[in-house]
Amino acid sequence: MRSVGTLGIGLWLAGPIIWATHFIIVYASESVACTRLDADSHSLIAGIATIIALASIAFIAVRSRAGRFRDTAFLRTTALTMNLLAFLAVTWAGIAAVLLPSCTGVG
Amino acid sequence: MAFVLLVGLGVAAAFLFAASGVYNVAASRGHWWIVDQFLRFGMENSVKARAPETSPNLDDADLIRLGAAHFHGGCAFCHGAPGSRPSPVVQHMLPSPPDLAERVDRWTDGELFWLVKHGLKYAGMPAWPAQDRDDEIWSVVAFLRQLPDLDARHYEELALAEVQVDGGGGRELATAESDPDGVGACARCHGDAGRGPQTKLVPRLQGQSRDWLARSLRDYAEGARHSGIMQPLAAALKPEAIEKLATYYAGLPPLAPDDDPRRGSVEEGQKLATSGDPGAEIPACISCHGSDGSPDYPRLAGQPARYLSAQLAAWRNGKGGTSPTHAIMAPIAARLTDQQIADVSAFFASQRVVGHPGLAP
Amino acid sequence: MNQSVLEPNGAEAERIADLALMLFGGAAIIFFGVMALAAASVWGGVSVRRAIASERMIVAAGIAFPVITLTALLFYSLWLMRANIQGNATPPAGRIEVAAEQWWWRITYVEPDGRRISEANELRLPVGREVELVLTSPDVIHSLWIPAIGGKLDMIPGRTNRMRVSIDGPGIYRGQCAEYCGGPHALMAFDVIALEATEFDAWVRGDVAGGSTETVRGRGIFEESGCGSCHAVRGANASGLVGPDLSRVGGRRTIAAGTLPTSRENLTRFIVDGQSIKPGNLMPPFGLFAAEDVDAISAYLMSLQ
Amino acid sequence: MTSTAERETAELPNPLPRPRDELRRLQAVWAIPEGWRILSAVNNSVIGYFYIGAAFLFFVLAGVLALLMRVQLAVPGNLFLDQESYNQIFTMHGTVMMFLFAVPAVEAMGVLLLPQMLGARDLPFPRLGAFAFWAYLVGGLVFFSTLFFDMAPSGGWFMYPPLTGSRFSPGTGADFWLLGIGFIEISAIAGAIEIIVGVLRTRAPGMSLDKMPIFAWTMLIFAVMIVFAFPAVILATMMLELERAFDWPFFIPDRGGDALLWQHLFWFFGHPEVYIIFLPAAGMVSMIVPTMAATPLVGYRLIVVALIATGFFSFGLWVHHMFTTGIPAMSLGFFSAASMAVSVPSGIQVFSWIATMAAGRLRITAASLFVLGFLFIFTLGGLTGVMVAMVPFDWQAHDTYFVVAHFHYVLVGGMVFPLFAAFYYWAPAFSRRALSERLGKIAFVLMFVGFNIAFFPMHIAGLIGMPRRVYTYPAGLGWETPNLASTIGAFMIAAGVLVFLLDLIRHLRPTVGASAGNVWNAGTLEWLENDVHAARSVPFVESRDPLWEDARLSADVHKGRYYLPGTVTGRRETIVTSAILAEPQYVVRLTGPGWAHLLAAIFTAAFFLLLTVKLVTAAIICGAVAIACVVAWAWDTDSPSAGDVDIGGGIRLPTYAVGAASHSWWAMIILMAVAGALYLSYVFSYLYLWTVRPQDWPPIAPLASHAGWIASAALLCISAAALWASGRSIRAAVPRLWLTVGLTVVGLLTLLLGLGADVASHWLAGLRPQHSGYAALVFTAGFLQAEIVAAVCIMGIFACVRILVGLTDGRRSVVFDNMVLLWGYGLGQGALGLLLTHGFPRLGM
Repeated sequence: MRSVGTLGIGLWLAGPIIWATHFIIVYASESVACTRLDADSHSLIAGIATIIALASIAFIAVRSRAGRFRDTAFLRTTALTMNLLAFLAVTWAGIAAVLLPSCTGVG
Repeated sequence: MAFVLLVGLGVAAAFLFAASGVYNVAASRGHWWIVDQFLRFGMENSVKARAPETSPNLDDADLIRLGAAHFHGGCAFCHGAPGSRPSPVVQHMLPSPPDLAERVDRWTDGELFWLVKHGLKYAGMPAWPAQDRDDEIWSVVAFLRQLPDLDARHYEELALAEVQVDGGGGRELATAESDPDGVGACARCHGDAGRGPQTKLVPRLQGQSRDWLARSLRDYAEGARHSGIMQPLAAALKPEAIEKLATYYAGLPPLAPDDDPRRGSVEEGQKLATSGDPGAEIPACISCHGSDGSPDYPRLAGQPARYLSAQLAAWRNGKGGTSPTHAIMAPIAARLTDQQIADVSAFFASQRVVGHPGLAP
Repeated sequence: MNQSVLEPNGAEAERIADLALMLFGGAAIIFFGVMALAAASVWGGVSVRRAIASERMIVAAGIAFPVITLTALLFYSLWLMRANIQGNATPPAGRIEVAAEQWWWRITYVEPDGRRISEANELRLPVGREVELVLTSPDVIHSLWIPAIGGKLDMIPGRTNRMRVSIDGPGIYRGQCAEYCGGPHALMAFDVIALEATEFDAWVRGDVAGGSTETVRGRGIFEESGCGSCHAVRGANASGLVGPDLSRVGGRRTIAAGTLPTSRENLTRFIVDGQSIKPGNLMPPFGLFAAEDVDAISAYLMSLQ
Repeated sequence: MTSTAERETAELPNPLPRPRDELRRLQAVWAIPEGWRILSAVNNSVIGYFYIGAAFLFFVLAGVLALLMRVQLAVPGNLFLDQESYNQIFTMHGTVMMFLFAVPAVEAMGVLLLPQMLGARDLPFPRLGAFAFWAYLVGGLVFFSTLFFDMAPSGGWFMYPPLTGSRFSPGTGADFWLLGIGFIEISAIAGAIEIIVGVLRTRAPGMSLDKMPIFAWTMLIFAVMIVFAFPAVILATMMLELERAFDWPFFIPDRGGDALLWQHLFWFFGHPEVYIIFLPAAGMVSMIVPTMAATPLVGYRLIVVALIATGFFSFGLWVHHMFTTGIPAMSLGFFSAASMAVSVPSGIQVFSWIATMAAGRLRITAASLFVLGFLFIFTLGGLTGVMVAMVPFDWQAHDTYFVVAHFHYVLVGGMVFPLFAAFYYWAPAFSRRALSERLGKIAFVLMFVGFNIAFFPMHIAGLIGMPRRVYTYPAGLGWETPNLASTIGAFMIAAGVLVFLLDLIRHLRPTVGASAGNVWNAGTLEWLENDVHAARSVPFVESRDPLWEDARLSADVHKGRYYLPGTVTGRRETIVTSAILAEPQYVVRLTGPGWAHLLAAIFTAAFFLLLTVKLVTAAIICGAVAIACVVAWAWDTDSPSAGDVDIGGGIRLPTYAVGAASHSWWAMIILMAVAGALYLSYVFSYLYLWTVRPQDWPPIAPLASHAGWIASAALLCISAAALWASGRSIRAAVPRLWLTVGLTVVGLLTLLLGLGADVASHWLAGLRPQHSGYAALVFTAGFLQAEIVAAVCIMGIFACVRILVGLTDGRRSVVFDNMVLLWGYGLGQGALGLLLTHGFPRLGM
């Protein structure tokens, strides 16, 4: 193992961090859009956010195989697995955004 | 270890002192000077430490009159009053009850309040019978503040109001058919035919239903309704006396409203009294307290606003009592805000009684 | 009468019951699978254990398998939610307002012409007609739950929630407050009576039975004692809004929100000492009255159907 | 290949024989105060023991409450408990189990185990750890005893307003909850800071992150999660208490508040809380399974990933508890998706343990049985967890006994069973005798069978309609049988706990030296021979199971052949290493026993509890005394450098560090993260109310004038300039300390005035916190800023006094640096507050 610095730790946790950011964006934007804007704008925001999030995770995952974590099996494999889990979690949230209409109660 | 030993020795010594009977407990002997000083010192500091720091406005004529009326019946026997000395019996108590006109200036309002409320251990000074009626206790304090400046005539005016205390002739005195002090006279506070109460802190009994008057007196007598003023008086009444009093006041014509409430809005009070406030779970007052309500309930029209407010506040704040009427009213009073109490009191105070047989058409 | 998720009698409850059974089946299979694997890892033969003891097994059983099943489940549950939402696209055929209060149910049937009929503590529903329940609360958070008809929905002060219900057949079900609301939360239930639509309409629009001659005295005491300042009875001098509407109280199966069966004795008990039956409820105990007076009030109330 | 003899002389850092009095001096320095003075002890082994004992006491107390509830529910219409008692009891059961047992218990295990496991002598802030413990114990006991005075809260452990507002919960019960629990949360945060710095900075040299025991990983993530989750509930309790005491209507819908705001904040803490409890327990399992199977953990890296992923995903689940509140469908979908995501990491861990058991050969000991029981129960709880994550299913199951069954399977299965496994597993390391295997197995059977009899039927009770939190239920709904079974099972669990207590009495002989030893032949460092000073010397770690890799390690460590075999400065000390690679950086001197932290804890508890019963004057006095105690305890913590010292192996380390190398700097950064999380929760609340209450937003409410924010911003700028200048002046080539002090005072005053200008501008505009939820939130910004400013001012005065008496200067500057960090944070928070309360309403949205 070797030291990777603060930025390295950030990159190592990039998957979960992107998941969290995506989660905040899609959830908050629904709250704001439904009370202050309109439902359609939210579907658009959620869709774009999901695509960007998935693309970033994939990009970072590919880069981490060759980049900063190349020398350290521990960091490399753990980063990759975290990216995989985050990718799945973002996908699931994306499925919810696609399948359900915005701003509608369920009662 | 040494500490434990010391404490043990002290306890043993105290026990031996008590067991030997050396100390004389005779009231006739008085305390040693040093003991007297020590007890006084302890008592004064105990009172100072516990007394409340704030007091209501005590220059209030209604409060003073109520306090005076109670003082006359409840306190003067031991403490004396302007124009009458305390009973020789109590003067031989140890400690003997002090002449309050001289003493009250030593205490703050809060300390007097505390003394009246809680009494004093080993001194014969009783506690207030209704510990949840601070409002009544303050009336006594208000009166005590006036006491140093009162002469006998003014005292009688305050305490006996306009009730004529005529001792009658020798026969009446000899056969105890009259009470020279008029101690128990309801009218001193509540007035009688054609004359309303002397203070706005007591209810107008004239024209209330007999059922309600009798029930209230019984509740006071049993301690089911709390009042340090009414409980001792009602407890002294025989059942026949209660019936007679209730019949007397029920037969009197109700008085016209003459109150001028300083607080509260009559209009808001009317809304609350007639429609309630369902959002706050408050029912309409007049369903029970209006002119066609059950004789089990009091009629509130024309009652002094201050009395109504004080009662509602007592119900709301105190543990109150245990009477069935209390069980009904206390939970409702608990939902009222201060403003609502003021409003609804103002409303009823402004209302004229209708539909009473004693009223002229 | 039932209060069971597993005996559904409404479209939503049936969908959820199907989902539940599927979940239970799947969970049982997975549970026994995992336990078998654990048992094999402890007591299994060498070759079995060698097969289990690898990261590949962890990835397969701990990542790949859950991802596949969970994705399928997520799709299914989202699809069910969609079904609910799409069902809401058409306007409802009826509307009933339900306000939960500590600790009873204020129920108002809103007729198509806007007429409002107040009731309490018993919800009557027409069979085969989709009804919207409008849920509110003036005090604390409650939750309306009728397991046989569908899932629960909270009743939150300051908010209005709407719930569609449609019921398959006549019957009697039990519902209960599901969100802790203080004090006697346990005693905040209600009956749901599903009636054929025509019967339902007749009941909603029906008149309140007047009291008989026997009950005139009871009515008099009821009115002069101030009962009407909290309770409403249509046609009597009683229009209070604090407590439950009593216009048809004698016709309800229970009193005090599902606490006691309706009977003259129970009404008397509740009037005299409701606080020990349902502590904390807003009704003061009327121990003031003579026994025969209370009995007369109860007789009058029983006559209101 | 080197011979043994060569290795003896050449490879290990310190040669034999050791100087004759080295060990005696080491023991003298670390000696635990004797007799009743043990209350002043700060050694992690002593405090850890106390801590676990206290947590276990609360477990038993809350368990007794559970039994009372089960007696009441054994038959329908039971009159054993009245409604109010039952409501208080279930509230206390939940509150005590979550706040006074579960979190403290795992924190206690961390305090007890971590230093030894990581090869440190003690945790980095011994007095802070002891303070956290005493505060928790005193506060917890007083809180629990409210039950005996009928003053206990009865609003449920989740305390939903409006039910817990002053209108529906008059009296002091709710205040006890809010102030008492808020205070215990602060204690948990103090412990978390200690644990994070301990795990990251005091590991044995060579123990890089990838060699760290899984338990340490879980404690690290546990503590980080506390840092981010607890502030949300602290803010919520603060707001509800402000509402109750001063009528700031945050949660009153009629006055522009919102009832659901509480639920968002509470569950933003509440759901991670479940994992905060579960992760360390899973960490214990990850330690026990490899030892009992005598093989290294399979899937170490996957478990680390699983732990980190759980730490993240668990923050995306909170609305999971609000599926029936009527929020929009798509939000439900997001939270359902996150709930699915979080179950994957748990699965990874379960299969890793199974793989590990298969890789070795599991010895069936009491500890193994509790682990197997855990696997059984937790798996079932996990599966029902997936069910309640399905939104439509949850509409039926929510708030029923199905959920009660589910979370007891997860929490008792996931935390209590591993904890008992841990008791049996680690007892030999901290007791002269191991616990009885026979009694342990009996306890296990009673608890395992009893648990399933108690809680499995609750699934059924819930499905056939039984709601939670009911003190009674009618006959005839089919609920009788499952409830009776649950009651019988509950008493079986109690019997199991009693057997365990019996075992403790018969066999537990607490010790810090001369323990029963490595009876399980485990591979991690806590099994080294320990004494008051932990291990004799600090080993160099080259693998995850060092005792297995190097059979001689234990003996060599004990002979003092590794690093720091004695005391080099004559004080308590431990090696501070780098966060990732654990390279030795400096030797930190640790504080020893004292009374100030104990008094601080007692008076802090007194402050909060007196506030509850509205004895404000007494409370303020206690608060002032508490602050004085903290200052007294902090006074001698910043020792001057003792020059470089030799720890062996030719390594010379400094004894003082500033900046990012200082462990104290790390603690300050974490504290700022806590404050930041608290403020972000506030920002969330503000924006949340903006989305749900558009009708109450300005321009309806009075808006402060431009002059206000401009003045405030200008003052903050001056403060920032003073901050910069004072930092420069203290490190100048020719330091002028009077200038530093002057600049600091000016800076602090302007910080204070900046806050004053902000609050005054709102006040002068006619806004009052009682007006509306919006107004209350505007003033909350000032309230939160005031807390930071007060802390900065106290630290600033402290630093200035130390500068003036010559204890702090440009080189010995930790006290000053920490003040500067928080000051900087305060400036940032103040600026954000201005943007939010003055800028945002002007956006016209």
